[in-house]
Amino acid sequence: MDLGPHAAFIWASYAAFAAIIGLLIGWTLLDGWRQAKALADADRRGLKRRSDRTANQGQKTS
Amino acid sequence: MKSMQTLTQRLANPTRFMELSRAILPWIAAGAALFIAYAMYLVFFVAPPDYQQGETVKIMYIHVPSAWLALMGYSIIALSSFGLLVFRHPLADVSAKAAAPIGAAFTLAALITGSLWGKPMWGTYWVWDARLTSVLILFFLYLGLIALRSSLEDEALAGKLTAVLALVGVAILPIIKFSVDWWNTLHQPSTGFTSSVDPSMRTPLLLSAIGFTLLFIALHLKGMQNEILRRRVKTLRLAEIERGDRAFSERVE
Amino acid sequence: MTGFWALLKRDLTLAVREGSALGTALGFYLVVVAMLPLGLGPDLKLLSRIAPGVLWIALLLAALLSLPRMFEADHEDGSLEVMATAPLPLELAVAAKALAHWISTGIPLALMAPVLGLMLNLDITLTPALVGTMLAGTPAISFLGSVGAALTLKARRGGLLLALLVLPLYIPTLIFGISAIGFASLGQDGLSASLLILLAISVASVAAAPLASAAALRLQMS
Amino acid sequence: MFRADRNEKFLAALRLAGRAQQDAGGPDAFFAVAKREASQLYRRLKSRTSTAVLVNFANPLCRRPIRAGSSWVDRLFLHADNLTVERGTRTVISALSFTAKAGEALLLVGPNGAGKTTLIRTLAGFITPAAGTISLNAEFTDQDVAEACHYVGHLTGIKANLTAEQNLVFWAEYLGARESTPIEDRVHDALSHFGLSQLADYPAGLLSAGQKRRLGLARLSVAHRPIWLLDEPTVSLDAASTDLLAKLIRKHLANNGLVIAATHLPLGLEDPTYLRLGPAPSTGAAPGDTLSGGGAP
Repeated sequence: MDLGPHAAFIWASYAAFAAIIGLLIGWTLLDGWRQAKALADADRRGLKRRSDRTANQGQKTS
Repeated sequence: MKSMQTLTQRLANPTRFMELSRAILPWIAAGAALFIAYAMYLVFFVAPPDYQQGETVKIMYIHVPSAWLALMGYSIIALSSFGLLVFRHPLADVSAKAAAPIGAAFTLAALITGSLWGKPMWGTYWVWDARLTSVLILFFLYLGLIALRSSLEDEALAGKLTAVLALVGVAILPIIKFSVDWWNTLHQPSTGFTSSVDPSMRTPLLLSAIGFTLLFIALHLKGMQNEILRRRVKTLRLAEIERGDRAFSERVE
Repeated sequence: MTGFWALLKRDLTLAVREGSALGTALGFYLVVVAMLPLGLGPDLKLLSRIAPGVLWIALLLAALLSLPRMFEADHEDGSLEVMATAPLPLELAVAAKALAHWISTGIPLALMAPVLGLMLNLDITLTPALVGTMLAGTPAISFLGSVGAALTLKARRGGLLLALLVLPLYIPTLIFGISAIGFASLGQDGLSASLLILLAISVASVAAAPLASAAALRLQMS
Repeated sequence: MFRADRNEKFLAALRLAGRAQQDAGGPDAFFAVAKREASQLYRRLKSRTSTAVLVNFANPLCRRPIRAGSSWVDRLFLHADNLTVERGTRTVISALSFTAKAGEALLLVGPNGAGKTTLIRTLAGFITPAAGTISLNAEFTDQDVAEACHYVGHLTGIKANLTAEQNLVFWAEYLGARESTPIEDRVHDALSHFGLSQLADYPAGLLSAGQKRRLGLARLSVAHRPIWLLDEPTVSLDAASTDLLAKLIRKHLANNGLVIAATHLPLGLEDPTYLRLGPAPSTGAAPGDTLSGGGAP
């Protein structure tokens, strides 16, 4: 797999490409995890969304 | 237009969209990985060197898809902005907001790979030729969208204003393209899929393009999911704040 | 003095949380540098000759963008007045804010200059001189800019007025920055002379500007 | 500027402080003595040189932070001596003299534009009076009055992008001197007192107007300052929050604090003294009525 005289540029461009797209994928996954955790934390603190609250309004006696 | 209407309407409800996207996201991601891996294998082990450039043509296999995805990203944003302003589609703003950073990233990748490709071919890292300059201006439009959206507190207003900017951008883009082309046509004619690229190079290019497009769609869906979750968390917090406020003021009477 | 570090830490966290201030400055810097070849034509030799001057002037303009917000944000929500009653005198508070502006805007702009240098076909060997002079010169931009920001706090079109007031103050920094790069391109050791003067200007403005800004803020508050 | 003899005296003071440090033990005593010497030097400098700006710059080195928590001297008082303040061409306050003693609430009453806000801003050091002086009692003479005061204006002083807790931690660090109770406890007590502990880690920008107002008032209890200058604190506050504020003020007064407030609502205080400003209402009470007047607003 000899990449000829300009091999450095080929590797540089693939490395830069991989870095940018890798960062993008990493950031998206991290953001997704953070939002899920914030949502779980909000649920744990007993916050019900309006639609959930009206949904289970019937069952709860209080 | 009729079927597209019902499809987007069915997707209108965020929870419906979450279920659907959670179902298809893994498949798209797997498809993307498969295509990219196979394309990279072809590029590095099978594809012949170009008769002029030699091996540096390998950069084309990521430069061209990036440039193509930069344009596709902007058209997705323009489509979503149109959907938001005209049809007031609830998810349009989410789609536009999620697509902007992904499009900007691919534009940046196209610029960097283009300039690294330019060094061996034309001797300098940056050459003010028509195509690279148009991609650079597209990058400015992306920066403008992201900056405008992040500098306004009220999210709903920010979404609509950014949509207007996106539509203005999409209207002006062809004019920019034409003027930059007229300004300087140093660059070789754009390598269309069917044109001078000989068949053995065309398949890896096509596979890599499909692979990265799938990757773009996967990232876009995941970005939209994150945005929906973020908005849900915000409404929950605001609800708690409002309830806390009411409970606080009732506590004394 | 703990107040100084607390204020600096707070301002840097705010700068990170409100990324748009830095983003706009970097974006503006990129657009101004990119527009120039479109105006002057793609002649690489011409571009590489004027590259240092263009990069410096664009840096000055880009730094100006985020200056009005230095005191405006605190003025709007009332923190500025409460800060005036703190044990830390207003002069040191202003110094902390200008330092935060330098760290959050000056340094990123200076570090981005070489990337834009590529666009202007700047000769690579000049990059260290370019970044060096910019890092030495930007403190003067932030601290002298803080004087302008304090003076135009309640002016209506504060941003424009600020540019008019502060750009003349930047002329020495610009001249010695460019001359330092010029010497570097000739390879003489003259670089150290201009660079030292540039540093002297920055250190002088770090020491003197907060006095003027604090005096101006006290007048604004009375 | 430092003549030889003054230098000598300063060094002697440091040596004295050094010895004092051994028997008193701990660097604090040493710093205290060194600072007292420097502040006397600073006061002589301040009276002689007119460049207040330059001298102000040396301020932080010679000020003595108000020792928090220590039992304040119950004879703390704030004395204004024929104060005259001009706003543009109009003389808003003319020849006003009053003394407010520790443990007392002084409520400024009078029509709008009578100078209530101007007086509070003058006490807070924002406006320099045209004539007359404002001074604290002997114990804190080397203190700038403003530094002993909490100033609460119409704005909340809250940063939208910081969480509620971070806002208060910043103010505690920035305004407070070295205090006995650690910052976290003070912040948590302040948050719980104003019913905000549930929202401690939410960005302050999300809070409602009332909650932001309460977060602004919580600043009063995270940093320890004897004098509270409140400029219409009850504006945009609901009944519950006003009650909490009144409770906080009563606790502050009981702790020998001093509150000067411009307000229309009585803050539920037992026997506040009133200071009427501006043209006398039809009841004929003279402007600048001395404290004993105590006429109801």
